[in-house]
Amino acid sequence: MVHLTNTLNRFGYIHGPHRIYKRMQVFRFTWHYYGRHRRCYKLAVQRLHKAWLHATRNRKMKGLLYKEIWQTRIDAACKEHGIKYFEFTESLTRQNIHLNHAVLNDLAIYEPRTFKSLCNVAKQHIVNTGLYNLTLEEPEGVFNRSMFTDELKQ
Amino acid sequence: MLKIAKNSLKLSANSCLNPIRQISLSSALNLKRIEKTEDKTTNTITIEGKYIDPKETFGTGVLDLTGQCYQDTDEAVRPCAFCELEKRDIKVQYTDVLVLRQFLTENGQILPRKVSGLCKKQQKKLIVLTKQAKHAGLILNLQPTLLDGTKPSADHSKRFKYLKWNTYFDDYETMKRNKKFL
Amino acid sequence: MAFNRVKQWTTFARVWYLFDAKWQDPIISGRVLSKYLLGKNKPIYSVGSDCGDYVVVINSKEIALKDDLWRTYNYFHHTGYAKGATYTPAWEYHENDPTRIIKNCTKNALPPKIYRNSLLSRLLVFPDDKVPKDVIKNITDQIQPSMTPPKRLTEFSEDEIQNFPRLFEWPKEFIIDDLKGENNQTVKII
Amino acid sequence: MLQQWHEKFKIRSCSQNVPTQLPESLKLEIQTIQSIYKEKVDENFRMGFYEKFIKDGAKGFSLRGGPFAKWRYPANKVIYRKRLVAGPEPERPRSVWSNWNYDSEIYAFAKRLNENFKEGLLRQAFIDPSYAVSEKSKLQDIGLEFDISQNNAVLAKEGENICKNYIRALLNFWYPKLPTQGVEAVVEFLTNSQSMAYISKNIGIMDLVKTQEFPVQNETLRSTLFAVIAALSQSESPIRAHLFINDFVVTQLVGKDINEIWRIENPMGLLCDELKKSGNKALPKARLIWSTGANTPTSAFVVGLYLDEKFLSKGYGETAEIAEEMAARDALRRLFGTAEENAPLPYGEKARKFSEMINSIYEKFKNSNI
Repeated sequence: MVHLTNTLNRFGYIHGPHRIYKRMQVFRFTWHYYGRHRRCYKLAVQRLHKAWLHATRNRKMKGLLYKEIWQTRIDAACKEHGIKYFEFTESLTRQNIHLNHAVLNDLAIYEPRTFKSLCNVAKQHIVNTGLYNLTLEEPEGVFNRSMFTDELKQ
Repeated sequence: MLKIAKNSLKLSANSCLNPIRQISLSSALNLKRIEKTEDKTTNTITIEGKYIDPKETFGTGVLDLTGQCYQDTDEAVRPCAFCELEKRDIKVQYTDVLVLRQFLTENGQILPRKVSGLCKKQQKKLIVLTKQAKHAGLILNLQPTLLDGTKPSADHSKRFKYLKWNTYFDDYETMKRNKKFL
Repeated sequence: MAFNRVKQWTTFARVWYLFDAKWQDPIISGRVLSKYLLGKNKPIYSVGSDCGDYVVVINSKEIALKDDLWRTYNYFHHTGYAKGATYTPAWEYHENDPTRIIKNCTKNALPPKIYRNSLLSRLLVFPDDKVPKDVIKNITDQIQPSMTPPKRLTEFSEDEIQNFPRLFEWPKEFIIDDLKGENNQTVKII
Repeated sequence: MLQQWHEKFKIRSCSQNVPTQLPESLKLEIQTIQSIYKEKVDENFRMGFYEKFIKDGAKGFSLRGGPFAKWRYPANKVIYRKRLVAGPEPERPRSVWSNWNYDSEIYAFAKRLNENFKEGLLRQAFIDPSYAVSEKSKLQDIGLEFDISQNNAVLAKEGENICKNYIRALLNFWYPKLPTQGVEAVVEFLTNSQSMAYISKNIGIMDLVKTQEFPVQNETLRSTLFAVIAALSQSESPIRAHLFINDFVVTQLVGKDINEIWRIENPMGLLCDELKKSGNKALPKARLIWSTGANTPTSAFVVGLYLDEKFLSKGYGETAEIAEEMAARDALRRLFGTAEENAPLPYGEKARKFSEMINSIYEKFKNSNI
């Protein structure tokens, strides 16, 4: 068997940057993958492209996921004040109070009293316009925390 | 539980303005029972129909549910109780035990229409409601006496296998819409 | 920051709820209880953080199933061996263990994830009112029942029955005995 | 073989707190290893690519090619290993570098702070007493004179007074109900050596100060900052100094909670005294508002304090005792006006509006203290 590469290569030697730099660009992204996908270029580059594929798809999904989480949180906060999520958001939009879900979510978590007043606004609107038939009063035989806590009225 | 006494009976839409008596005051002594009394001395048995005062057996006076429209026709057409209630949007359900009780005999049999005065449609509803109530075990003291003369126990936990546990039903209208009957 | 530490501790503390399952449909209440176990009743809910609560269910013996489910609904189990399939009707299943039906319903309502069992361990079900003392001490709040329990005729007092207005008037001159059935019993209306 | 050497330096090479002056023993050890390092290469020991590279040098490779040339990658690896062996740079004062001109730095310092100092005062503020002593002995050998009094001891004391009194005035204005004990705690927090050193390091005092020891201790940094403040108030006007303090020293309170800085040992006792002082006889009664999971390890209690049936404050905690204590702290917080709902201290433009009032209060404090 004749090794031709050395002879042919003498004249056609490719000058240029070291091959490692191109590969380091990939390893920058795959340092935390598992096993050889972290070290070996051939595997790493495949896994990386797949990851980027997921990233582009998830970039669109991210908005939906956040909307979903915000909905559950706002729903939970509304239920504490005796109104459902759908009625709450519907009556807010009808009253031209354009607070989006992100803001409502923050209010629900960090500003409980502001959120409570927002719920009251929504309830009042629903009662006035007869949008839904709200069961506002507590069913008898059920007592909960709010009946005990004496908020500071100042 | 039906709250008839509590919610005020609104004037039915088509009636004119003169007030309707809510509860008839004088109790019409029109129900009779055959009494058989033996008299040893004169060795005679007298059988006679005696009037019963409905109050001590059936409770307070009758709700005057007659709408205005019946007044002008001369022969007394008895109002259908359930229809009148529906006009005042009170829908009777199987849990309204005190209402159902009035339409049942002590053995749990349903009174015929000529006694209760219900129209055909409501009588069918009544049949379904009583079945549901019996199945749910709400009216266990209205049961026919057994052959050996004893009355079956009114305790729901002694009932037959699957009847022992609680059951509930949707209201009659949704079940009819979904075409589900017991 | 002692204030913040303590405030955070309380916001993330597990709240103990009491649920009276008397006359409640286990399927519907299962969905409600799963919300509380997941922590979806709190505005601070997030999927990753385990902010679920404890639920103590009492009177699980007196749950109510719809229509004729006690007889028709079957719980399937297969031992894996030949002819190992068994179908136990709901009433028998309930008789064996009154707490299992409501546990099964909440399990079905929870997402089929790895943490489901740990959530279910926070669901304490008691067939009747007798709850151990230290559990009662933990309970702080109550979950609102969705169905109001109906009253049986035997539970009504005598005068309540009497005071209830009558709906129809007997026909005139009607002899009550005409109501006799074919087999000649005397029909007494109470 | 190499692995063993690398192990020896692993702790040293990547740990942050590298001792600036290498101890004698370690220095000696490095020389020996470097010498062995060289011998190994001379014995033409097949050590892998970079050893051959050191022996032959860049021979056989054209030094052409930009930053990504073929020979540069192995070269970088070699340089990296040498740095590991040699260890990090020792710390040295800024003035050691050639591009250091003290006069221009002093001028730049004043301009950076947008203040106009008197030249002499500012220079004096930067001379530490320890430096004056050592300088004197040095110059005496050559025969020159150096007067000791040129140090910043006097200035520092005066600066400290100004700073502390101003902060007391500020706090008195914004938190009138806060007792003196609390005010003292906050003043101590703001003017302790740790925070003052942090400020002076960031203004660039550490490089300018003339001291004998290196690295400069927090104490000296603190005293020089006070001296600078005093120099400012003397060269311009006390009000400028106040604004300087407000902008640099007091801003360390941003994000901090006064109730945390002032650690109260016995909150319930203090609360009872405060209430007695303010006149109502009744003692606050603690009531359990609600508790969850009382028997579980993750238990939470909410205790409310009520003053003759009127809600006073609410506290949370793992146990009832902790909750009660926190309720007492919460009550104190509300009494002193440092509660959650109170606005934080204003700074910058907003604070300027209130500077006259605060200065008037400052006068009161100045006379009382001296």
